[in-house]
Amino acid sequence: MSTQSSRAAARLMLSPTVILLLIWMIVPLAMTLWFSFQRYNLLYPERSGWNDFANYTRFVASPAFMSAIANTLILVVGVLVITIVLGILIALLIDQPLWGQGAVRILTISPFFIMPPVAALIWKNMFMNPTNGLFAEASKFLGLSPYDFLGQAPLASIILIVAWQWLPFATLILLTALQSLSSEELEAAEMDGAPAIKRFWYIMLPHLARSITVVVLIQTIFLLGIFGEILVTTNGGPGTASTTLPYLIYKEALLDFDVGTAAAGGVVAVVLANIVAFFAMRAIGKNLEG
Amino acid sequence: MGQITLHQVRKSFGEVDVIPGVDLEIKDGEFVVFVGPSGCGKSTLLRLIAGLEDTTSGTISIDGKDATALPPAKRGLAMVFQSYALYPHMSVKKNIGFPLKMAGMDPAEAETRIQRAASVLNLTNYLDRKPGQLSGGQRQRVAIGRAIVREPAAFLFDEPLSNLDAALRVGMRQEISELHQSLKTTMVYVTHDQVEAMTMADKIVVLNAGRIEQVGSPLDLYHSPKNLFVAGFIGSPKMNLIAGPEAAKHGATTIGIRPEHITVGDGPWEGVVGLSEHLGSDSFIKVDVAGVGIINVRGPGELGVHHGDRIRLAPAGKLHRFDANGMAMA
Amino acid sequence: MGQITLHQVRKSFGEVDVIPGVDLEIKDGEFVVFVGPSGCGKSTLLRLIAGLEDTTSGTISIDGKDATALPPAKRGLAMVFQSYALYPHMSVKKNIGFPLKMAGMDPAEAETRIQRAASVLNLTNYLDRKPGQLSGGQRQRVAIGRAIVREPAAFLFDEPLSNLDAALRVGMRQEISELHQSLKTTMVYVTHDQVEAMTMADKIVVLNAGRIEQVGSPLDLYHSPKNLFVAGFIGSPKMNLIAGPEAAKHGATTIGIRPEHITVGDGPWEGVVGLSEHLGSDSFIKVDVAGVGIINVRGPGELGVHHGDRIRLAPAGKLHRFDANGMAMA
Amino acid sequence: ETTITVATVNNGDMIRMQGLMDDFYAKHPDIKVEWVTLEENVLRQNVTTDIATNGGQYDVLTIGTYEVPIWGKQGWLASLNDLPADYDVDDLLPAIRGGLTVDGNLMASPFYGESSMVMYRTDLMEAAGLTMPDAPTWADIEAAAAAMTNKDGEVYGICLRGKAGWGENMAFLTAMSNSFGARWFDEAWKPQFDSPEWKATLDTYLRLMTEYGPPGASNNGFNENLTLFQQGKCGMWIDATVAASFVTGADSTVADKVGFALAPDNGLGKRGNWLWAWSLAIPASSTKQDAAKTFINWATNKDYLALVASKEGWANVPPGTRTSLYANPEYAAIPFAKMTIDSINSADPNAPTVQPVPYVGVQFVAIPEFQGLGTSVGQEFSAALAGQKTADEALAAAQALVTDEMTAAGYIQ
Amino acid sequence: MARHVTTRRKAINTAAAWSVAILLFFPILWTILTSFKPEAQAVASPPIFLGFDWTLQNYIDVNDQRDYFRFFWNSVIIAVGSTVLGLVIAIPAAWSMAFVPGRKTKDLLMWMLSTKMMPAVGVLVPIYLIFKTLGLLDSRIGLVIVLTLMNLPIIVWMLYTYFKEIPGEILEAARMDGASLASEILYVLTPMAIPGIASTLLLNIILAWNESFWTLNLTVSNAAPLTKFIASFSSPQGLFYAKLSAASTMAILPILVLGWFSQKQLVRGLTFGAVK
Ligand SMILES: Nc1ncnc2c1ncn2[C@@H]1O[C@H](COP(=O)(O)OP(=O)(O)OP(=O)(O)O)[C@@H](O)[C@H]1O
Ligand SMILES: Nc1ncnc2c1ncn2[C@@H]1O[C@H](COP(=O)(O)OP(=O)(O)OP(=O)(O)O)[C@@H](O)[C@H]1O
Ligand SMILES: [Mg+2]
Ligand SMILES: [Mg+2]
Repeated sequence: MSTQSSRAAARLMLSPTVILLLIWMIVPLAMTLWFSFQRYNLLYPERSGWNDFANYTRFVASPAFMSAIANTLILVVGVLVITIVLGILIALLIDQPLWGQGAVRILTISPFFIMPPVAALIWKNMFMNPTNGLFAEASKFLGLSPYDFLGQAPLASIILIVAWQWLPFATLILLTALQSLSSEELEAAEMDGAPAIKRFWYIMLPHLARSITVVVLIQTIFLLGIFGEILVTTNGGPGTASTTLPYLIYKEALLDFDVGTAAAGGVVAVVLANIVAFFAMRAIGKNLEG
Repeated sequence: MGQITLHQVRKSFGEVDVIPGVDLEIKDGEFVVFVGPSGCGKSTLLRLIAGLEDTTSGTISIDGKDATALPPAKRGLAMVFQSYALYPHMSVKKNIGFPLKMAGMDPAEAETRIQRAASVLNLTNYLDRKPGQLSGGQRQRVAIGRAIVREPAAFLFDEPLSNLDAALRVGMRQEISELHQSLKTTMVYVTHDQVEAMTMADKIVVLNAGRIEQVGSPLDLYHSPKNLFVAGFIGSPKMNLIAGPEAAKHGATTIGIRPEHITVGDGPWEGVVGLSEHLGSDSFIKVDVAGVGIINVRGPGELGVHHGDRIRLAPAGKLHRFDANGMAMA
Repeated sequence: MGQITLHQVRKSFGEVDVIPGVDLEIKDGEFVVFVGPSGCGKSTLLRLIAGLEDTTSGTISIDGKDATALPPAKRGLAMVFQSYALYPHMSVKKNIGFPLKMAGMDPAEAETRIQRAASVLNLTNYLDRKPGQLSGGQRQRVAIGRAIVREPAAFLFDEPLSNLDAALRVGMRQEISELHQSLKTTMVYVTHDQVEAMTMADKIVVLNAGRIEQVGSPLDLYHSPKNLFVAGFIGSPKMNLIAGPEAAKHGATTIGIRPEHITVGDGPWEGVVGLSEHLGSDSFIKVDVAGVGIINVRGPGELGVHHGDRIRLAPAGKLHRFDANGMAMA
Repeated sequence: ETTITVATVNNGDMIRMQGLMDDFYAKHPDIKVEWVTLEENVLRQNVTTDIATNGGQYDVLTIGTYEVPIWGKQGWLASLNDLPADYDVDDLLPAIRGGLTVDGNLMASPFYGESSMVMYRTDLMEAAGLTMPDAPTWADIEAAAAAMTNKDGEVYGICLRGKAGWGENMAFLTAMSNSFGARWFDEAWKPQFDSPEWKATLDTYLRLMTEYGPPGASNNGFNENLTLFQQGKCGMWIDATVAASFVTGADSTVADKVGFALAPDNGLGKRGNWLWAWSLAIPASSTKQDAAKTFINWATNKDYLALVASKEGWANVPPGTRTSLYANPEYAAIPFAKMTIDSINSADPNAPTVQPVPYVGVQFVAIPEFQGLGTSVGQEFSAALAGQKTADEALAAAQALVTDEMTAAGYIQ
Repeated sequence: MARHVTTRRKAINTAAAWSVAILLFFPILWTILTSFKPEAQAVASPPIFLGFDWTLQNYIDVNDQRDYFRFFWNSVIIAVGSTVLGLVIAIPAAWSMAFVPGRKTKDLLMWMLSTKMMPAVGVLVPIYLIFKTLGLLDSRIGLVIVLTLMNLPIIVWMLYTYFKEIPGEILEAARMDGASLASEILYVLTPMAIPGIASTLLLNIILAWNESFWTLNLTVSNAAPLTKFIASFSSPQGLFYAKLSAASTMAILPILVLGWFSQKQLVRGLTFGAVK
């Protein structure tokens, strides 16, 4: 397939995508980089000019910064752990013979289709609200005092909401992977004397490794940018308990309209995301080969 | 130790009777081959013995003990699957050692057993590779290795060679035969390749639509097929089966004569050569004989016969006679 | 018209020289088979002819015109792929008609051609099916049909039968031979199955590691292999190759004798039977002869010899002699 | 025909206006109005980005008292001095008008105005044997809260905003701090969170909320508290005057048991109430200023009030903008009318605090940085309410972060 | 695996799986139920599950307030438009990477994916300014462009994994049959990859439909999709649970139904080639 003409054609056909993505990446990034060294506040057109690293030092030195990084990581890792562990369990369950498998799959996949702001609104108002929410009603019914999810465990609550949205994704990928495991391999293990738990541990789990990798990769990309759910539910609080890096940038960009600092934040986020990506893709790229 | 007895074993999937009822006795140390056309129930029968399927009725006993309800792991049998079913994420060593690990065997002891199996199977140099890095024949051997280490009462093979190419198949076939000679363990082997069946088996079980057509030694089946099905199925190229007046001459509904039992030169049948293939060692020709039909003939490599030649043929070996029910006549 | 000439054709993938330099002349109407072990470059050579790969150097001319730089579509050749490469979303008719559509042929004219090809290949009843609804043999025929309609200068086949089961393979092999006899178009056919090579070819090209070892008719190669490689490769079971003092007796470094050219009974070699396989029609035995090595023997089905017997063997046919470079000696 | 794009928040009065557009089209058939209705935060983001980058996508903006002075100073808004005479600019409430005037030019026309006040349950007060004065002190409030609280019966003495945000908990707390004599900045823009006044403010707030407030208050904003109050779970609620019509409205289970009082004070001369007006303004970049002015005149004119009254009744008239409305005897009959106007009149955006300050704004500081600052400080205080920080820690953190920001922004030299 | 499963076992599985499924679906179900409640019953304590006074009033109110279909059509146009445009750009690219792979193909894919890691908030102002300059603010075209670029890496990746499963021999066969590159892609590759293209299409329609940062910030009214519709229903003056639920239901239902019907294709696509 690799004649010179086909290689030339390939380059030609690849170029629109590559060029568009390059523009999409470089132009805003370059502008962001430029802005990040400027004094630039939308609300102060008269204040402008080169600002050295002041925006960066301000952004990084802000007390919320370290906790934002920590919260971002906790959010990403938390959601990943929940979706993968529950995803595997649910996939194992759905993979069993049962009545109404199609309907079960449809119900299970549904949260994936919900707009993030709607999901956040639903959870915040109708479930987690400590006076009117269903959780509160449930605890009252059980004679417990209602738990203030968003006040007492803001990050965990957000993780719960986001995990709910992404669980179907993980479940379905893992389910498909499970179904692709050859039954002969499981039977061989059975003949070899492995009981169910060990078959899961030694045969199924390694088989799922590749799919887990994809789940981690795709989810990480989407989760690193999450802030809409935070905006709707906790506004990053109480304190900075649920402030993540994107939320911090949001605050600079759309509350302070401090474009310079927001740009600096954006650059910092890009750098951090790429560090994460570098290690993730290293590990994952290997797993995706072959 | 590895005697297996099937008594009135029946298996149906839903409505379909796949095995209508089989009685079979496999002796300790025997090499038994199940042959039959695709879909005849060979795999099903083997999986019933393995315990991977439940019998619908009937009993299976192993070494005299009823094993019908035992789970696969408890039957003391080892199985080699058609796809090998190696664990792709484990090294060869781990693959072979897996049953021992599951049995909770002491690692040092397991190690010696693995090494011994590996040296028997010429795998010592590959112990650290993953299955993906092995050739078809090597994978096959790993699968056998995984079966050997457990020192099972019997080995079950389900078309273990069908994924290999022709040359490798010959080699592996011989390796398995040699293994049987050295281990002397009972082996039950499923194939639809009759060369494999003929060369490896002590005893062949010919299956057709879930029923046993004939049980016997390879040469038994070759020389005395009990019915038309076995006659047609065993032997390559296929036996020429001739019905009509020519058969009536011999007082039968159908007569059969093997291609290698026909000589070219003189004889009662005259015909025109259709296809003629010369392999150097052998020649295969198809001759269209008026009133008899197409006759396949296998001759020596030097047979100087070509497409379009008009030649005469003579039967020069055993002639098999079958009655109207397709059963062999004395 | 379909004469293909390769002149000093070389192909390397990166650092690796897959075809170090090949000269070959394929005459119009010839049936040429490329054989050789896996990875020897058969497919690569065929794809170079087809134009699916660029040559690294050298020229390929078709019907006397330099075609080295022509794109595949312009070379007037048709190819049948190992996987058939049918278009799964098109009906049989559309599949066969696709090259005509690409050539912008008038639909009515195309229709007649499709019908003609379909009737040649017995596909008339299947024209509206999708490839997924066809058996392996039928798919094979559609692939050939797609090649035929274009009335190409030559057909290229890359192991077209290797995905079929043994019985079907024999049938399709004969169909392709018959097709060649009726169309008289040049055919270049790649296989690693030497039975196919022997039975189909006018001319066999034996390849080894990208180099041509010998070109000749099937029986030429069987009877007069030019070197050890060809001697070992052609013929099944493999020729026995014996080195050492036994060869020296005949003034050669190595001598070769085919298993079918050895008789059991009396003779100069005495040994112990290792493996013995009885197929009914033939018997294959391996005999360990002291000082000579393992000798494969093919005898008649009735050969009453078993594992462990001590027997004597005698060469009873042509003895091939090879020098220190592995070349045949006169 | 001219099409103007009008950006509004999605509160009841604005929605009602959209239902009354037939009247406008009848009078001005050559103008078509395109509505962009959004939740407050999204609206503010979109509108600010647009106006600051000169995007020119809107012709009429709904903005608050916070934006008007800032944007007016930037020259982003068109002056409304030349509205027709029937607009009657002198009829606007002075406090409101003052907040919307920059350098003598009216920059936005108030659509409705609000202050904050105490709403309380008359039945619970009665049961507790207390009466609420019309102008209570914080001590009165605390006593009443203590008396009304019955946590087992899910009745909480007081509901206040706790959700972090400059327009959420900080609106309340800044207004409250005014009555404690606290201020955001001294005249040199030095933050004052280390002052005893702020400490007293926060202590009082936290004490009220932890002892008498509902659970999970750190996420309660206007909406949450409104629902709680309507369900009868709050003894008192100090919040926007517009809430009065809701707590006495059809959705309320306690409609006939609500009393009103001025926001509390501490005897220092300032009450803890705020002042806010949602107003309509025209971006200077709009190319359809005439049509926009026609629309604004229609929407904020006295006639519009009459129109609403005729169609939906006096209770639904947008309140808090015009003196004449409160002079109208029909409107004055509404129970909360007087308390609303008194509240509005008791706030002065130009002199919001006991001590002098360099800024304008009662419950906010009209500088661009305030949205960010207010939200950050609000997060600290809401963390204190959630029990994750002590009052002192929250105040210290607030002081530090505000000092940083103000230094960076160049206010503090 | 083909062993008989007892009915009891199957019943237990069924019960467990349905419990999990209903639990996951419950928030959506509850929202839909709430949308049919009168506002007062929506916040009733204890909650009312089915025995409330069913009403369509919330839907009527919501539609009276906002012209739902305008937002709906914008959502459809933007989601479908960006996906189709993305496919048109991505199909040739995926062809190149799948059938003429180079040493850098894997890296290129990863790089494409990494362009998605840029935090949108960080580049809002630059993009906004660019859009303003180009006059793309509040235009469907503008959003189609942004969402195309946003989802392009995912589209390319998904198509790539699908194309890789198509044997190269078929394309070579087409070439031997005289097809030009364009005919090869148009007549052979694309129809063969229809299932893959369909699931790519579906997934990206869903992603585009639910995108709620750019759609909120780059539109005003002409191009405003359903995310903007929803943004106008969380009111500052009262939690209208029932109305909010009605609006939410209207915003999510089209895509939910689409998702249900195309569930099979979607699942295949979602695996990103992780499962062979
Ligand atoms: N799980 C099952 N459910 C229903 N029918 C089955 C099942 N497994 C096998 N069968 C049917 O039982 C019959 C025998 O199948 P089996 O696999 O034993 O055939 P086989 O002889 O091994 O064929 P092959 O040579 O093709 O492997 C076939 O008709 C098959 O369709
Ligand atoms: N695209 C390629 N890049 C690098 N090496 C290649 C490529 N294609 C083939 N090769 C190498 O060239 C050699 C010849 O390959 P080719 O496919 O021609 O062998 P073959 O004789 O057809 O083998 P087989 O019988 O297995 O099909 C092999 O060693 C193969 O690894
Ligand atoms: Mg089978
Ligand atoms: Mg090849």
